[in-house]
Amino acid sequence: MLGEGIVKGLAETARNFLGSFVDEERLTTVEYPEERLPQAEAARNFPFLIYDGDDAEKGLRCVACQICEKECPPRCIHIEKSKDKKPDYVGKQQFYPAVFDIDVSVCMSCQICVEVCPFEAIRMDTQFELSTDDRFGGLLWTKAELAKTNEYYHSIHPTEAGETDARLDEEKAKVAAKAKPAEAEMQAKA
Amino acid sequence: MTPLTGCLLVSSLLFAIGLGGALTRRSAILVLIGIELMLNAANLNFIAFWRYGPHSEALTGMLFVIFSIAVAAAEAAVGLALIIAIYRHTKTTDVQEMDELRG
Amino acid sequence: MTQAPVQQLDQIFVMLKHWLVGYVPAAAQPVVSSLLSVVAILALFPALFAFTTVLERKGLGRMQNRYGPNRVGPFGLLQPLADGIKSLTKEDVVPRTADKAVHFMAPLLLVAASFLAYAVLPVGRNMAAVNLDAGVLYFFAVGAVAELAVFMAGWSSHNKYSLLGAMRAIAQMISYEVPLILSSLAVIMAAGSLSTVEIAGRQAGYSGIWPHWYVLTPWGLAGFLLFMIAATAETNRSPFDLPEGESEIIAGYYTEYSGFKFALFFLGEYLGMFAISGLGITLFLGGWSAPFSFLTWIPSWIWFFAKLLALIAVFIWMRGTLPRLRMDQLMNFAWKFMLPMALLVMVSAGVWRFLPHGVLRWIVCFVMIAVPYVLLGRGLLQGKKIGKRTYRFAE
Amino acid sequence: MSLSFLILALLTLGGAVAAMTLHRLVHCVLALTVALAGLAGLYLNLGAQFVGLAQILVYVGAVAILIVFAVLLTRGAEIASQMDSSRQGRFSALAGGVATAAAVFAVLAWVVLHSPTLSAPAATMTQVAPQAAMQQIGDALMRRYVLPLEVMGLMLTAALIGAVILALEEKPEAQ
Repeated sequence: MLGEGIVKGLAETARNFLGSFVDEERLTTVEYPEERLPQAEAARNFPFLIYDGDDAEKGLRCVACQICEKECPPRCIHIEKSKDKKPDYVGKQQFYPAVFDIDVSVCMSCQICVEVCPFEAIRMDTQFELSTDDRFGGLLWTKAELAKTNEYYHSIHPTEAGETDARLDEEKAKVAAKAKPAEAEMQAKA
Repeated sequence: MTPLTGCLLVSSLLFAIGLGGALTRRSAILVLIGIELMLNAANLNFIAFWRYGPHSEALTGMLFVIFSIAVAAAEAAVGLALIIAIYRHTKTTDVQEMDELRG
Repeated sequence: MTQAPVQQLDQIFVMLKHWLVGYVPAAAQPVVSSLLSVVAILALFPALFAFTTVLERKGLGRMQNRYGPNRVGPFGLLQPLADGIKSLTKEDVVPRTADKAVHFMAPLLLVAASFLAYAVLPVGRNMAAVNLDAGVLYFFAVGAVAELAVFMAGWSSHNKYSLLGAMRAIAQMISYEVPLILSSLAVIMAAGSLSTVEIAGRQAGYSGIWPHWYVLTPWGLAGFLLFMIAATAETNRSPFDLPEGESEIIAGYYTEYSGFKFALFFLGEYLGMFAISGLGITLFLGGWSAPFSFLTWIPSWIWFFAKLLALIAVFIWMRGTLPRLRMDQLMNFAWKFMLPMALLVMVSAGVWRFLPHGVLRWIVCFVMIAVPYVLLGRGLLQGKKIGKRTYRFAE
Repeated sequence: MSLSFLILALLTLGGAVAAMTLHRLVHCVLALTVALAGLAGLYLNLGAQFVGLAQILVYVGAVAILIVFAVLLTRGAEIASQMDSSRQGRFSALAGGVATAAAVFAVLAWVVLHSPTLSAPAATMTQVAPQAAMQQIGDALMRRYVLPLEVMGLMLTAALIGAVILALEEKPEAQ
């Protein structure tokens, strides 16, 4: 009969309306600033730089190879290589970035910089509440703002950080293994 | 000037405006608007005479206006339908262009 | 003894007005008296509008299993204030090619016409601003001006979506005005008067505990439903919101309006909804009279506004439930269903009037409406227009 | 001649003049609406409540909208002034039309001002507004004028059908 569907629909909405008062489970809204949903582990937003140890300047893994700068599709990364060198995580002398800027207003969160980085130095952050009233300076992040500890990396992406650390340890072990026979030879020669 | 004279003067001026418009404007729709104005001028006369004349309890003037409004509505509907039908053929509403029957 | 204070409470606003008018010289009294009524209308109904916007957003939210606005003030009740400040401080953009004067006048005309309609609504016993002899006619005449305002808005914006919206709005309003007026004509016939005050007064009696509302007759119920459907279309409310269908033509005739003019359109639309609900209450739901004879001690104006809020809730409920119609469905529904049913309701009201009291006239009137309804509904559903939907895909 | 009458008369006449002289057709229609609304005000001022409201309902609500629709459906002829200036002899036609209208007005005004009945002392005229309750109008329509009413209904039906058939799109298969 004409109008049957309308009555059914009205009953459905009425049930939803009344149900939302009786059954709090129905309300799917998470009232954001007070409560928040847990983020997925693979969540990503903008890149940051990892450093080992306590000193951001000394422990920065980045060697200013500028691959990410070249690969970045929107070209939001700006790197200036240092004149001098400092030892990296395996003790080899490397350049380091004197300037490392990311313009997050341009960044499109594509994660290509992370994928191309051979030194596991750049990773994606999960921080998303980044609003600022300064749309030029406030969104241009310098090296100091970008540098974050490895522990922080572990706290936001535990699985991925674990894998990265395992890889780094492996490399370190390889270097050490290479160094050992050399040392032994040296000793033998001596 | 009595109120009745005032009404009648307004009405005749309205009639003259409608007539002048209907004669000078060349859009068929504007001609129709002019005709509507003339019709309404006549209606005003009826109401004025009903108001100030004798035998107002018979409501003759008022009922005439009621019928006249109904006729005007029908006239507008048919007139505009005619204009649209003509426009569909000639792509114009200029009354001067509608001269197909001129020998 | 208890009767007196109850009556005083019922007439409290009337007495207040008399008391205030008593302070001005006799020559100015009619002017002051009508000014007071106007001020009351101008203050009350926009406030109701503000309240309704929150109510609507919260109600719709609950129907969709979410909260709705709850941040500004307690329970989000100050939301309209925030909205008002927002729309007042926004830039007023007028398109360069717009017809400036008409563009400016359209929202004003719409709001003015919507306000004028309240003059004849009796919001309580002895509480109509004017008791016009042709009150219902006045109401519809003023409503007709709103159509023109909508056209002016759509045409002057010089925007294809605005014009489309205006054309749709006018076509829809004209089509649905026919069943709207025809269904109220049944009540006018039954009451024997065009005066809203008189019609409300006619329904104030009681048989046993039941009131003499016209909605409590078979033709009255059908007429009321037809009236409310037509009223929904007349005020461009969902599911008849084609003139402003966001997903199709942006905002229809007020696409090119911003800032406070946009708010005025919003105000006009809601005022129109309240006014036509008020007329529906006056015509079918007994105006200010109580639904049961033992509830008459509650002041009449409380009853009117309770009914008004209930009808607004129904409007919100429908908006939360029904999807928008297609243009051809809209027109088919108006001319192939609403119009014949409205005519039948009129005939049925006449039959009701001349049959003797008793079960017989209930049965006759009910059959007169129910049978054509079922047949008409079946015919419409079997037709290809509202049939089961078939999908065609590009090969 | 009260102030309200003067204002309404000016509104009506101003609207009428604007309707007949403006360039854009839609403006003409809006001006016509003003004139018709002013006329409705005059009816109300003269005490004809039902007619005044019916005037608004029918003219503003229906006829004006109908004309607007016709204007929009014949959009090729949007600017009326272009049409008026496209031909020679326009001035003489304009002058002729205005002269005819002025002559008609002169005659009518002369008649109005010199009619012996109208210039009779005001005492013979009804000074109290006559009562026209809705009940009376309804009675008159249903008793004395029932035949015209029926004819009117028939005519409106005929006009409805006629307008629909006239404006109906002609189907190519029909040929």
